[in-house]
Amino acid sequence: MKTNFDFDQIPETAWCPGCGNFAILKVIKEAFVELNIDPMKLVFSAGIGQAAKTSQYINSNCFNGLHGRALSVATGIKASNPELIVIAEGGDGDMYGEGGNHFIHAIRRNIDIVNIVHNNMVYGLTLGQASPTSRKGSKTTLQLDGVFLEPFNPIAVAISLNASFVARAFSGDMKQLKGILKEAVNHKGYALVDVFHPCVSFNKINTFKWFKDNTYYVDESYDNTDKMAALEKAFETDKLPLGIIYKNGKNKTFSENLKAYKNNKRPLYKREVNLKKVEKLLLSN
Amino acid sequence: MKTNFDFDQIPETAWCPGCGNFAILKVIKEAFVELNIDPMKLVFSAGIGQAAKTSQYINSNCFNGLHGRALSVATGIKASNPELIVIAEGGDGDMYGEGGNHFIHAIRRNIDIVNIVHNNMVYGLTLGQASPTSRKGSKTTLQLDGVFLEPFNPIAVAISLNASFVARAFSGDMKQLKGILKEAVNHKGYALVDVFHPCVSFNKINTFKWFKDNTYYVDESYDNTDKMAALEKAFETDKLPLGIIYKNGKNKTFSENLKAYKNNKRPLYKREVNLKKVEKLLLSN
Amino acid sequence: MKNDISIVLSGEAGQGIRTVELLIIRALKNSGYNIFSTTELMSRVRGGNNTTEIRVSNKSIQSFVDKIDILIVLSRNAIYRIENRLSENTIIIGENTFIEDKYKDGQYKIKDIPLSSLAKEVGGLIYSNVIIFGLLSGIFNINLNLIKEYISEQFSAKGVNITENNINAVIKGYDYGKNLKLAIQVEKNEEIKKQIILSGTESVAIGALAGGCNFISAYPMSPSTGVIQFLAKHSEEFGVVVEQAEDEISAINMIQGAWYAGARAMTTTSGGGFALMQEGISNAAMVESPIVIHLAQRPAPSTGLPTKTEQADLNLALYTGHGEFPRIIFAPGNVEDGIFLTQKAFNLADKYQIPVIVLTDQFFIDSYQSIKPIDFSMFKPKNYFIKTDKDYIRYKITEDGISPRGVPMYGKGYVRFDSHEHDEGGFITEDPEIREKMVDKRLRKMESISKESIDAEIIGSKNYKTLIVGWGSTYGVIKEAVEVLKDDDIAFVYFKQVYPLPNNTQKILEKAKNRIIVENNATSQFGQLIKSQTGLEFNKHILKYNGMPFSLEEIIEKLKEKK
Amino acid sequence: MKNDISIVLSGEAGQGIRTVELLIIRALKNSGYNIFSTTELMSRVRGGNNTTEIRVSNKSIQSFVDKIDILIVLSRNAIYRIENRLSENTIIIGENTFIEDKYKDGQYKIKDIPLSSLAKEVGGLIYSNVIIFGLLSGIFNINLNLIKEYISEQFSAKGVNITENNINAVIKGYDYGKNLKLAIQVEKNEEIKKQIILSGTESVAIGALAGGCNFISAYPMSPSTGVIQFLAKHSEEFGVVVEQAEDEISAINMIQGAWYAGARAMTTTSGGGFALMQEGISNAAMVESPIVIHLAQRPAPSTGLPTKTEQADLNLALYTGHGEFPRIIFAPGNVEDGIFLTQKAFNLADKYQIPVIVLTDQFFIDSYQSIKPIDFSMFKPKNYFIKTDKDYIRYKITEDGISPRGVPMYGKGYVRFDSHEHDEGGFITEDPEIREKMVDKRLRKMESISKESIDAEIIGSKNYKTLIVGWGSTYGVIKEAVEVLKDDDIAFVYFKQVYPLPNNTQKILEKAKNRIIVENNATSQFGQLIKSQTGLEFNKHILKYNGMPFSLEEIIEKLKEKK
Ligand SMILES: Cc1ncc(C[n+]2csc(CCOP(=O)(O)OP(=O)(O)O)c2C)c(N)n1
Ligand SMILES: Cc1ncc(C[n+]2csc(CCOP(=O)(O)OP(=O)(O)O)c2C)c(N)n1
Ligand code: SF4
Ligand code: SF4
Ligand SMILES: [Mg+2]
Ligand SMILES: [Mg+2]
Repeated sequence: MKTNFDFDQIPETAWCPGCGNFAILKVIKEAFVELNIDPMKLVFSAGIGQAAKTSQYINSNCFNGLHGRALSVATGIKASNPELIVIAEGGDGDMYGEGGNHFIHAIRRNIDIVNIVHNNMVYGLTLGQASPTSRKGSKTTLQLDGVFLEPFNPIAVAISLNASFVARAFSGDMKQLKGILKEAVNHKGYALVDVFHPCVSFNKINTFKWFKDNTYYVDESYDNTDKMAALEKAFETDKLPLGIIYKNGKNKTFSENLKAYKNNKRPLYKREVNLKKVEKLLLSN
Repeated sequence: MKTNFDFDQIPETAWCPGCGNFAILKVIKEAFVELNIDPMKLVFSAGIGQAAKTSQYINSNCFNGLHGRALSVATGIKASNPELIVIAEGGDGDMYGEGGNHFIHAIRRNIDIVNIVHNNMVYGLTLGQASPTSRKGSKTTLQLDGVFLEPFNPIAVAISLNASFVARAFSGDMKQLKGILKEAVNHKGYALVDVFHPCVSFNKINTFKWFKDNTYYVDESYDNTDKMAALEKAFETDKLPLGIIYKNGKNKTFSENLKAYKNNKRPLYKREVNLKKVEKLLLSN
Repeated sequence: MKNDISIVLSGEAGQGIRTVELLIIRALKNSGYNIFSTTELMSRVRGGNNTTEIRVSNKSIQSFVDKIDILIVLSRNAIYRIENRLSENTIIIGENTFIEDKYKDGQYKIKDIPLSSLAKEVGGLIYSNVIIFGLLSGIFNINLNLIKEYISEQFSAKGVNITENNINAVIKGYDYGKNLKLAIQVEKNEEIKKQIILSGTESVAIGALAGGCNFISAYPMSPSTGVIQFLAKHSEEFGVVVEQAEDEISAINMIQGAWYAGARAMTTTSGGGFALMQEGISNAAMVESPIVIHLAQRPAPSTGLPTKTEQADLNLALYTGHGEFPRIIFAPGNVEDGIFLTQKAFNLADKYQIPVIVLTDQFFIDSYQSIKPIDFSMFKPKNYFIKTDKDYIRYKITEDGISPRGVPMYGKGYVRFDSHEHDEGGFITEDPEIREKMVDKRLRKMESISKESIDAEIIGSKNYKTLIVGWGSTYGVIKEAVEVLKDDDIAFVYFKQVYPLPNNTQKILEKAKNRIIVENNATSQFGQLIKSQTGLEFNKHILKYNGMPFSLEEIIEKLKEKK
Repeated sequence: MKNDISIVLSGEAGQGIRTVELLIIRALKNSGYNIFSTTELMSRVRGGNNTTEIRVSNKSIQSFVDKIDILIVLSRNAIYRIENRLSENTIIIGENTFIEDKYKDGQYKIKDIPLSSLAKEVGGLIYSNVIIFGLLSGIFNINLNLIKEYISEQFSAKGVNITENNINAVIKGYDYGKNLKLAIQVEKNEEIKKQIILSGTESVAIGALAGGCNFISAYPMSPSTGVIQFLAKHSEEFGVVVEQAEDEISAINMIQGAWYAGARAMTTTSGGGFALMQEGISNAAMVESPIVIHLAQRPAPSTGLPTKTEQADLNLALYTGHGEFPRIIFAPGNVEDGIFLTQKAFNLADKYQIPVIVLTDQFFIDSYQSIKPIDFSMFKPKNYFIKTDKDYIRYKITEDGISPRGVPMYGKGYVRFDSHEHDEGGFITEDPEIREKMVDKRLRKMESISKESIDAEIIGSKNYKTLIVGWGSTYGVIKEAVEVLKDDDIAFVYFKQVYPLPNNTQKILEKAKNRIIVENNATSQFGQLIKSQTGLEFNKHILKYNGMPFSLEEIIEKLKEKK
C-alpha cells in the first residue's frame, strides 16, 4: 500500500537482494504513518553508505550530505527550526567511524533528534572492510587475518555520556523495531537507535541467523532508567540485548537551552533582520 | 637539580604563574628519572594548547603536532618502533574535543602508549571557552550564561571502550600523580591518565581549592579490575574519585597484533627494501 | 610633536594593555582626534611581551608605523623586541626599574614614572592601567571630566569604592601626564567626535548581523574567535543561535543544516580550521547550500604563529574543496568594508547558493579605527528562498544556473539536498548526460557572479604610470604611503573582492607601465592569480612574511627604491 | 574483425564480471595478444549495470574505445546504457531473454547463448562466468590446455569436484565460442607472452613497495582502497604495517608519526578524504615530515560520482594546505609510470621532507595493461635520515633548505618536530627574523626540486605545429589518437610530473603554433597552471566531465575538428 512516505514511482534501490536495509526502510515508513506524522515536517539527515541511502527512498525532506557528518547537519537543522522532526541516519562506519566525534558531542548536546544507525558490523558500500563494530576475529577484505581491535560499543558509550534514550533493535524483527522507533520519535531529547542488520554481501559471520541466535529482548522486569543496570546490559556478550536499554528524559534539550529562542519561539526562517537594531548596536559600540 | 630531562638552559615557559601545568611538568620529569628511563627512548607526541606545550619543556624526543591529533601521531610512532616509550599529551580540548574520534579509536587499538590529558575544564590557550569537560553552569568567555551541555566523562567512556588502564590524578598532589604516572608507563597497553589541574586565568570555578575539596582517592579496598565498580566510580559526582580507576591488562597491544612484526621484530627504521622480492612479486602478478 | 603621533604600550600578556587601549582611543576620538590602534601579541596568556600601537593624527589613518614617539613601558623586558624602532626623539615613559640601564645612556628621553607606588597609593597594582590611561589623557590634554565619566561608566558596576579609587588613579596619571609638558600638537576636528570606534572583529560581526546572520557555529581559533564571542554577547537580543562546535568539521556541516532549515548561518575560523573544512565546503557546493565563512588568517603552515598576521591562505581559499564549483572571496581592508562585505556575503551566498569567504587576518581583526556612522538603509538583506509548491524540485536546471531553493515547512514541496551527483529532483544519478548538465548548471552561476563583482578601487592619481596592487588588510598602509608620496605617477588599486577578479582588473592593470604588488606572504599568491587570469606580470613584488604587518615607513621606502 | 577488437561485458554488480576479465586478459596476453581492459561501475554492490571493456590488439594500446565489436550481455537491462556505442558490426552475444526485443530487429548480429541452461547442466548458475571465459577463449582460439590450466589453478583450493565442474564449464563455453566462427584476426607476438598484466592500483602498490613503503594507513574510499588492500595482502611478507584509520585525518597524522620514527609511510584516498587531510598536509610541511599520498580522483564536488572518473582534484593538490610550502605532484599515465613515480615519490618525499602526491583517477586505477618486465635495479631506494650526534638540531638552516632529519634512537641526538614556527632546535619561536629565515629555508627546497623535475615527454612528430597537452590518465588515449592520425604536424606532450612544472615545459609549448589541452575536468585546471607559470595560452580545450574517460574516437574527432 502506498503510504504518505512513498513516491508515486517506486524508486529502484541500490541494495543487494536480502539486505536488512529493506526491512528498516519499510519499518521507518510504517512507523511514521502510524505516528501520523506529516512528511512535510520530517527531515532525514543522512551520511554516506548503503545505510544512508535509506534517505533517498523516503518521500519527505532530506539532506543527504557527507560521510560521517549527518549528526552535525541534523544539529544545524533542528536548532534552526525546532518544529521539524529530524532523523540522523547512517551506517556503523558513518556514525561511529568517520563521525565518531560528532556522535559523542551530539549526545552531550541532547539535541532532540532520532539517531538511527544501521549496524551491519561492516563497511558495505566500500566493499567489505571492518567497521568500528566488527567483532574481533572477523575476516574482511582488508582485515585479512581478522579484526583485532576492540569493537566499539555504542550502547555503553552512549550511556556513559548520559544519552537520554538508548535502544537497540534488529531488522529481522520488524514489529519490535517499529515499536522502538516510535518510542524514540516520541522521546524528547537525543535518541539512539542502533539497528542490527545482516549485510548479505560482505558479512558472512553476523548473518540473519547469527543475529537471531545471538540476541534477546530485555524483558518487562528490566528497569531501563537504571544507568548501571543498563551498562551491565550493554556489556553482555553472550547474547546481545535488544530493546530500550536506557532512558533518561530529564534534561532540557539543546534547542530549549538556546537563547535565540528565549524571547522568540519562531523558527529562524520566519524571522527578519532588524537593520535599525543593528545600526543602533554599531552606534553604541 | 638538573635531571636527564632538563635542558642546559632552563626554557622560559609560556604558562601563567600559579598554573597547574608546572606541577605536571615537574612530576613527569621526576617520574621518568625514577623509572630510570633513557630520554633517548622517549617520545612526547603533543597536540596544541597550553597543556601540549609541556612537550616543549622536556629534553627528549618530541613531535609537537596539530591540535587534536597527538594520538594519531603517537600511534604511527609506536607502531613503527615499538621499542620507543610514547606519551601522547594534550589538554581536555585537544584530546576530547578536536581529538575525540582518535581518543575512541586509540583505545580500541590498545596501542601501548600513555595518554596524559591535562584536564583544566577549559580552553586555556584560546582564552577561556568551555571545554568538553566544563561542568554545567560554568560561565566562560563564550558560554556567557553558562555551559548547558552534559560534560564529557572521559573515565566512563574509556572504561566503556574497555580501555586497559584508566586513571585520574590531580596536579595538586604531586606524589600521587607521580605514582600513577609510573604505573601507567609500566602498564602494557593503552593507559589514560586524566590529570585535573587548575587554570588560574580562565577557570574561576574549578580552582585548586575546588579540586582539593571535590576529589578523593579510591582506597586500598577498591578493586580496579572490576569494570562495573569502576563505572560506578566514574559516575560519582559528589566527589570525584582519583587514582587508578580501572585496569585490564589482558589484551594484546596494537603492535603485538601487527603482521609486520610477525617474522621480524626490528623497528621499521632498521629495515631495508628488498627490491628483488618486489620484482618477484611483480613478475608473479 | 605634531599631527601624527605614535604611542606604543609595551608589557606582558594579562596586564590589561587592551583595557588602556580601549579607554584611550575612545577618549582621543571623543576629543576630536583621528585614531588607529593595533596590537601585536605573543601566543600566551600571561607574561611574554605584547605591544599595542596607538596613532593619533589630524588625518584619517589606518596603518602601522615603525616610529615610536611615546613608549610606555609596563614591565621588564618590554623594550628589546622594539629596540630598532626607537629614535632619539622617542620619549620612554615607565617605571625606572622596568627600563634597562642600556637605554639610559642618554640616547633616548626617559621619563620615570613611579607607577607601582602611585598605584599602591590608590589601592594596589591593579590600578596601574587606569593611571596609564590618565597619563595619556594628560599628555593629550583631554577634558578631565570626560575621562572621569568613562571611568565611572566602566566601573560603576563594581561599586562606589572601586569607582572612586579608579577616579583617583586616573587623576594621578592625568596630573603626571600634564606635568610632562610634551607639547603635543595635533589638529582636532569636531566631526570626528561623531565617529564610531570599531575593530576588525566587530566589523565582521556587525556586518554579519546586518546580513541577517542568525546562526553561528565555530571552534575557537585565534585570531578568529572574537566574531563568535561578539555574537554570543548579542545572542538573545538578535536571536542568534550560537554554538561552539566540537571541531571545525562539525561547524561547517552544522551551518549547512542551518541554511537548509532557513537560517542565515556562518562560521569563523583560521587557516588550520579552514583546512579541516575543505570537504564540507565542497559539500556545500554540491548540495548548493549557501555558506558564509570568515577566515582570519595567521602565519602558517600548520600551527605557525597563532597570534601574528599573514595573507597566505588565499590560495587555499581560491582553490578550496575537491572538485569544481563557484565561490566568492572578499577581503576587507578597512572596517567599513568589514561591515559592508560581510553583510553582502550573506546575500550573495543566499542568492547563488554557494560558499562566500570573508578573508581577513590578525592585523585587520585586532586593529581599531574610527569611522563615520554608516547608513544602514543601503543594505538590502533579502531571503532568497522561495515558498515551494507541490511539484517543487530542488535542482531545476535554469538559464542562470540558480535553482530556486526551498525550505522545509515553507510551502508544499519537499526539500531534498543531495551530495551525490543528482538529477533535478535531488536523487542520486550516475547518468553522464545529467552529470554534465549539472556541472554546467553549477558553473554557469559564475557568469552572473562575475557581472556583479565589486570593482577594484583606485586611490591616488588617475594618470598613474606606476600602479601598486594590494588586497585586504594592506589597504591602510598602501593608501597612506601613496598619500605621503604625493606623486602624480603613482596610484594604488585596492581589491576588496579577490575572487572572481573584478571586471575592471584588466583595464586598470594594463594602463600601468610599472606594476608593483604588495602582499603579506612569501609567494605573491594574488599576483599569481592575476597573472593566470589576465596574463599580466608584475615588475616588483613587495612581500613580507615574518608575522608582522607592513609598516608605513617600509612601504614608502620600498616604493622609493624602485618605482 | 582484424587487429583491434573491442569486447564489452555488460551485467550487474556482483555477477563476477571482474573474474572473467582477469581470466581472459591473462589468457589473451599469454597467447601473444596486446590487451587493455577497463571497467566502468555503478556505485553499488549488487545489481545495476557495470561494463568492462577488453581490447585485443596487435599493437600496444591503453585507451578506451567507444566502438563495441563483441558485446556479451550478462543480465537484463545491460544494453540501454551503451546503446549508442553499438553499430551494425556489433555482435551481441547473450541469453535470449536478456536481450530486449528492440535490439532484435536485424540491425545487430545477435548470437543467442543459452547461458543459464548450460550453467545448470554443469552444476548451477555460478558457473556462468567460467562459461563466458570459455566462450571468449573459443572465439580467440586460445589453446584449450592453457585455459584448463588456469581453471585448475584458480579453483584447486576448492576441491576436485568444483575444479572439474569448472573445467566442464569452460569447455562448454569454448566449444560454443569456436562454433560462432567469428573469423577474428589479430596478429600475435611471442614477446607479449613474457609481459605482465597490471592494473593502476597494483602499479601504485608495487611502486610503493619498490620505494620501501613499510607503513600505510588509510580510510576506505573508492577508487583508492585497492592500494591498501594490496599491501594488506603482502603485509607479513614485506613487513608493512597496515592500519585502517578511523578517518582520513587520523591517517594523515599517523603516517607522519610513522615517518618520524623512521618508517616510509603513505596513505591512499580520494577527493573527499584528501580534502579532510588538508590540515595534516600543512602540518607535514611545517614539521618537515616526508609524506606520500596517493590521491585517486573521482568526480566531485562532495560525494559526487564515487565510482566514475575525473581529473578535477588537481587544484586542491596544487594549492593543498594552509600556508606556503613546497610539494611535488606526479600523475602517472600508464602502469610503468605508476610503479616508477610512486617509487620515486618515497625517495623525493624523504630527500626533501615534503608531501609528495601521486595523482591518479578511477580510470587509471581500474584499468589493466600488459607491460614488459621492469628492471628494478634502476630503482635506488634510499633512506635519507641520518645518524644523529649529541648536538643534533632538527631545523638547521642550510643552503639548499634541507635540514638533515634524524630518527629517535638512531644516534645520540634528540629529534624534535614542531608545528609552530620554530628555531633551528625545533622550539617555538615568535621571532620575526627567525620566522623569515625558516620560511625561506623551507621554500628554498623548491630550487633543487625543480632542477630534478621529470621532463614532459613528447610523443609523435618532433616538428609539430600543433601540440596536444595531456597529463595523467589521458596519456593512453591521446597517444593512440596521435598514432592513428599520423600527422607530421601533430605531437603530444605527456606530463607525468604536474608540479613543479618540468623545466622543458616552456620550450616545448612555445614551439607550437597551436596548443590544445585535453583534460578530464570542466575548467582546465592544468591549463590554468601552465598559463599562470608560463604565460602561454591554449587555442583549444578539450574537456570532459561526465564521469567517463575520453574515448579514442572522441579525441580523434575533436582533434580533426580543429587542429
Ligand atoms: C570522507 C569520506 N571517506 C570515505 C568515504 C567512502 N565511504 C563511503 S560509505 C563508507 C562506509 C560505509 O560503511 P557504513 O557507514 O557502515 O555503511 P554501510 O554501507 O555498511 O551501510 C565509506 C568509507 C566517503 N564517502 N567519504
Ligand atoms: C584545528 C585547530 N583548531 C583550533 C585551534 C586553536 N586552539 C589552540 S589550543 C585550543 C584549545 C586549548 O584547550 P585545551 O586543549 O584544553 O588546552 P589548554 O590550553 O586548556 O591546556 C584551541 C581551540 C588549533 N590550534 N587548531
Ligand atoms: S552491501 Fe551489505 S549492507 Fe550494503 S546493500 Fe548489500 S547487503 Fe546490504
Ligand atoms: S591559561 Fe590556564 S592552563 Fe593556560 S597556562 Fe594559564 S593558567 Fe595554565
Ligand atoms: Mg555498515
Ligand atoms: Mg584545557
